[in-house]
Amino acid sequence: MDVSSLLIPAVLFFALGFIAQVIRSDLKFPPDLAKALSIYLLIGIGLKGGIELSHADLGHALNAVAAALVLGFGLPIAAYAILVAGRLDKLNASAIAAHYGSVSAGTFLTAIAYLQAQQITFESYPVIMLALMESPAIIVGLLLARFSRNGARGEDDARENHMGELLRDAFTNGSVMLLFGAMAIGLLVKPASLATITPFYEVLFMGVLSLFLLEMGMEAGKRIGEFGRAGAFLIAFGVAMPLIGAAAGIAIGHAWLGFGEGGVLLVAVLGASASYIAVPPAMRLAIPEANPSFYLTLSLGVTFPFNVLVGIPFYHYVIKNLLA
Amino acid sequence: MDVSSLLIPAVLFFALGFIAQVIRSDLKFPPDLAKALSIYLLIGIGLKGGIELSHADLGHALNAVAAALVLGFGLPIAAYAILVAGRLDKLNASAIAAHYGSVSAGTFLTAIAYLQAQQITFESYPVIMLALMESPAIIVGLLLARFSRNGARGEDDARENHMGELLRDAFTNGSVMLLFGAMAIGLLVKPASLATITPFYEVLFMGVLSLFLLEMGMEAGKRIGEFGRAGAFLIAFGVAMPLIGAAAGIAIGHAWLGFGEGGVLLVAVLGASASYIAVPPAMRLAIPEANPSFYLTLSLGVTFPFNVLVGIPFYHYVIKNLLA
Amino acid sequence: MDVSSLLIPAVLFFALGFIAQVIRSDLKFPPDLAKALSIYLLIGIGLKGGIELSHADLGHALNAVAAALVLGFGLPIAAYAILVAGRLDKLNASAIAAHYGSVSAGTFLTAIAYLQAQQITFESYPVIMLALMESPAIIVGLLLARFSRNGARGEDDARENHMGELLRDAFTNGSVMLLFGAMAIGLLVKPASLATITPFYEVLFMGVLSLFLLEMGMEAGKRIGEFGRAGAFLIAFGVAMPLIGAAAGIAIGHAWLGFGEGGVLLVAVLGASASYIAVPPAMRLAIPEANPSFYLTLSLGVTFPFNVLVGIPFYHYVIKNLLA
Amino acid sequence: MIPTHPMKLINIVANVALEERLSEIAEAHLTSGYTVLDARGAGSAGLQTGALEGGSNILFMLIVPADRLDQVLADVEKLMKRGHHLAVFITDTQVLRREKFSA
Amino acid sequence: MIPTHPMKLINIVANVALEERLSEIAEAHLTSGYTVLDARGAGSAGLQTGALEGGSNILFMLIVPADRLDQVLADVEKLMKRGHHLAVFITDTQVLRREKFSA
Amino acid sequence: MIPTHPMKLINIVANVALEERLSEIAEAHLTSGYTVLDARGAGSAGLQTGALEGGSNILFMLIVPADRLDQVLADVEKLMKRGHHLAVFITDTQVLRREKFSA
Ligand SMILES: Nc1ncnc2c1ncn2[C@@H]1O[C@H](COP(=O)(O)O)[C@@H](O)[C@H]1O
Ligand SMILES: Nc1ncnc2c1ncn2[C@@H]1O[C@H](COP(=O)(O)O)[C@@H](O)[C@H]1O
Ligand SMILES: Nc1ncnc2c1ncn2[C@@H]1O[C@H](COP(=O)(O)O)[C@@H](O)[C@H]1O
Ligand code: NA
Ligand code: NA
Ligand code: NA
Repeated sequence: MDVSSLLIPAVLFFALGFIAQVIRSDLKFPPDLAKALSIYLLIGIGLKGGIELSHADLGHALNAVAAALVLGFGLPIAAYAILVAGRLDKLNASAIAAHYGSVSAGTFLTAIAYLQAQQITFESYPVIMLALMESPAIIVGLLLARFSRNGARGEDDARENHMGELLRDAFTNGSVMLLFGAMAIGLLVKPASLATITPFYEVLFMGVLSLFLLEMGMEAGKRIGEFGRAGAFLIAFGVAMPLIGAAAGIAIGHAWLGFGEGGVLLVAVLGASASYIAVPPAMRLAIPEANPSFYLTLSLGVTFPFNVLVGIPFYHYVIKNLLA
Repeated sequence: MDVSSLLIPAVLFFALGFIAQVIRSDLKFPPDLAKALSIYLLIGIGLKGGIELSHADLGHALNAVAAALVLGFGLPIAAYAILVAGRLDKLNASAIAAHYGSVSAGTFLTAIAYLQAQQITFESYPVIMLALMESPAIIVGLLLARFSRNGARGEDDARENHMGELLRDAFTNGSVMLLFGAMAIGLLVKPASLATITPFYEVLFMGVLSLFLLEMGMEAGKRIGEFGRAGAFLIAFGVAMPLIGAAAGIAIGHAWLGFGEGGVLLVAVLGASASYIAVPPAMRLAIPEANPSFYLTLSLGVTFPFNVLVGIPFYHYVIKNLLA
Repeated sequence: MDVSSLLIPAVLFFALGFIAQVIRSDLKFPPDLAKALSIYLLIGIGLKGGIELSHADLGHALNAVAAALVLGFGLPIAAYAILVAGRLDKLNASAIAAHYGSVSAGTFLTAIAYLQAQQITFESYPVIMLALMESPAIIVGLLLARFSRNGARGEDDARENHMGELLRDAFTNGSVMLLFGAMAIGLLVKPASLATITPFYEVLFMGVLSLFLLEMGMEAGKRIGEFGRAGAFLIAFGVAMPLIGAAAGIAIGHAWLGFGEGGVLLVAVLGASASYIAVPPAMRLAIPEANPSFYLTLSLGVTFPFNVLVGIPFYHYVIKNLLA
Repeated sequence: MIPTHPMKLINIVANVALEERLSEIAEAHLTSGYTVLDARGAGSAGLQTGALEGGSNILFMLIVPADRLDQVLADVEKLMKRGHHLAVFITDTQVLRREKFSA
Repeated sequence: MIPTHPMKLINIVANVALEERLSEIAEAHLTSGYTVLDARGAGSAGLQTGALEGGSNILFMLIVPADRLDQVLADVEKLMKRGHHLAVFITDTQVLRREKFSA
Repeated sequence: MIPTHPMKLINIVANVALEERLSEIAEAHLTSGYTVLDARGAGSAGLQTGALEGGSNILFMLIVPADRLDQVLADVEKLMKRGHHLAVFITDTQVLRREKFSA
């Protein structure tokens, strides 16, 4: 594990934001800036995915889709089982589980920057997998919660009780719309026409990411104050679960999808990371009984910094040894 | 009419935003992002206009200016006549009319993207015309309203009653300032110096436009809920008026200005589109008695999607047949 | 003094914003846009400084650092002496003094754009000096205020009374974090890796600056209404102090640092300009007794427009004669 | 003297994801309108910095005639019973132009 | 006990284009200041999403001593009479430091 | 009828640099939370346009049981005594779910 591999803008800007928060700097970001940057990044990822898909091999692509669904449905169930075994109430367990089935775009893109800095090539399918993994995670969360509530709630008029409504929410989630919409546009538009918007969405991409990570570093740092509320078990889960997810990702990326070093790392990160953009608002509506403080503290305050600062180089180290 | 010509980023991002709203996705944009993007786009158009003007032929330019004034003063009067004939009260008619004399920069830029995707060249004068068409429309709106009020209001102390004050407002309107200010800068600054800001205002332009149109698609979609309030006559007007404006634009662009296929389409769009950035705030102050729900629903919720999704290819089809 | 040298985008966009305000245009900027742009600019300057530092000559760099500290500690003391001599109360004098020891990034970058437009080369050390000059100015302000209060305040529990806490604030100031953090990143990251974010932070830089200056022009214009409150002595100080600062900067840049025409102008601007981003929030906390209206009116409403519109070409004229 | 009329101002601090649900309540009760402000804060649901949608609050304001207060609050209560984290506080207020708010 | 003093808080929800007009009213009545917040909402003037200036609200807040309330409201009424879409509501409030607001 | 309970709503308009100090006061008094809104305005400290941090306001809102009002205000007073420019106004309010705010 070569620490110098972390000296890339993405990681360092994240660290800068995190440190600024920890030393209680008065550095402030306009709240809407983070939202604007994340909209930009999701569209950029979607376009990239669409372009990749347009010249992808169909068999490989379907394989990747299947793998994404296995991860997206499987990981939240594993997370739920662990959390309930640790005596967390079922509704909080359901909501947290959904976050771990989904992906952190910020972590994923950091992994891409990490690979690029070391000039390691990678397969493009993981970008497509990322877009696919939001909805299953949300659906599993909903099903687990519904199962947990177990008819306890009598008011049938509540939207939250209509399964159709909830599934609709999983597919019309704002982030899902941006990812799939942009993917469709990347797929449909002719390259020459797409080239008019390329300078905006591709050339600036890593720079915008650095600014986004600076802000997310601050957000992560702010959550440290909430560790006490979450408790030792949950904090431990926030470190253990990415390891489990990464292991699943490595297994699938290597044994099933047959990717190289770079591609396997990206699948590992799909497994290891937890959503903090798409899934929290979905859980706010679908599982209002769960405490947002728990799932935001875990995904943003524990798992995100762990993956960016420790996880990525560690998973890479494991993968290199595995492939050697 | 070739539908595939609509498969360009500008149109598809608009459609994505519109669809997201129609299927009630929870996709959200920070409200200030739209404002920031529109400031950027207005400056970008202004700079472009100034650069074009700096190597424009004086005779042609004056001709274009005259044509812009004819459209800018003529169309609102036509719109007013139709609206009043349809029994709309005169103050609402005045306010709506002003919107149709002005131009939607989003629609105009979509038309440019549409032409570029088909590699159709176009004259640069319409960009200059666009900047000129804001003020006349606002002035006509004010005059019509003053005429409608007909001394009904006694309080002479009200700013709204001082014609000088109102004319000042028409020329110091924020969007007018940005367009003209940037145009002057594009005209005054030497090319080498201008080149320092070119990457920001030109290279990113179409990408920023795509993001802006995504958001405007959502805004348009949100207005559908207000169709009932506006009523069938006004909605019909929102589709009919762009056809009249386009016809006027085609006539002027072809017969008077002698433009080619691309230039005529752009003049058609100048005529067909209705402002939703510059004119609404001006009408808020100048004709407070008019209902903003009417003019925003029409310009943003009816005419804008109509032009982007149907109007542009349709006007193009007509122009091609005309020139053939 | 050649007026045509002012026909550059930076100056003209500033003037446009200023004029829009003076003629009471309703042009509005989303408040958070200015904050976002200033974050971007501070990071961009920091990165540039770090890159320059990475291939700087150590001796020269240390010299520049020493010069920055002399300016940063010396100018606020001079400003304080003048203000107190003019009968301003000591706490307001301390707060204003801190602003003049620090630098206006907007003015500094305008000077760079001014030099580039005339193809005048300049040394890169002033960029490093800029980052260094925030903290000393804040510290001097704190010390002067502490000295002025002279134990008058009895509540020892107040944070504002703990010197350690206040020094910490001077170094964890948000702008200082961004400048130094980005500088460290520019220094640490390998060029190839840095190149992934270069299009965002360098190619767009001057364009973003133009937008920022447009907004700052508006902000400056809005402060004219507060001139009366500040009074004639302070307004005069706002014009005189930059002349003193520029003289100090010219002396240091020329006689001590031995820079050429361009470098001396930049050091002059370091001396002449007053902070309106980093220092005001610091003074809000550290010297709450001072009136923010005074220091914002002076730094933003008087000294900033003076430097951008008159000072830069004037200092340049003086320097050219001096070097001739 | 300018006449003013007593009404109730309902304030609700909630996550931004609930904005649509709250405006639907306003519409269901035919209020004359509603007002929404972006907010941040902290509470039992943790820190709401406003940077991410999952951690962003709104302040939803609704003016209603006193006799309709209870019906509106009943719907707000339903949201709270389902587990949503809301801070709800009601203030007496006086409006200009009664007809505007009691249509 | 910290002393507090009764005052009136005037709240006005209006389109952002009216911000200057409202702050001029505050200045004309020599109030100690005013506070403005960006808002969105819906009302008789339709949906105000906040994305475009023509569809953006502000919440304008003005604290005045009770004896000056009527004069200020008279000016606000003038705006309404001219047709502007405003929602105006006044709340009793208690301020710290009376002199700050009644200068 | 939905039961509501009387509480005090403390509103503080201050420069954004004071946000941390104010939230520390809320935490020190173990309030159930606090709400912050970005604001602009004008007052004795001059024009606060919101564009620069040094000229940006917040509206800090804090709901407390009446019997804790004075202790909280005492801490706010301390800030004012040190010279900070604050506009503080307190309003009577009625909350849903008393236990939420008096924990
Ligand atoms: N005592 C309080 N004063 C003001 N706002 C509060 C208070 N308690 C909670 N809030 C707000 O209500 C939101 C939801 O509260 P909670 O349900 O406790 O998480 C918080 O994020 C705060 O913005
Ligand atoms: N009942 C209400 N409660 C809260 N805000 C309202 C209410 N009615 C109107 N408003 C606000 O006042 C603005 C102007 O109202 P209107 O003049 O009815 O369009 C609306 O956009 C809303 O933000
Ligand atoms: N009479 C008032 N009504 C509403 N807000 C006020 C009033 N006076 C002051 N403020 C607000 O409080 C902030 C601080 O006030 P000041 O300490 O006077 O500068 C100002 O920037 C305003 O936003
Ligand atoms: Na995952
Ligand atoms: Na038109
Ligand atoms: Na200086």
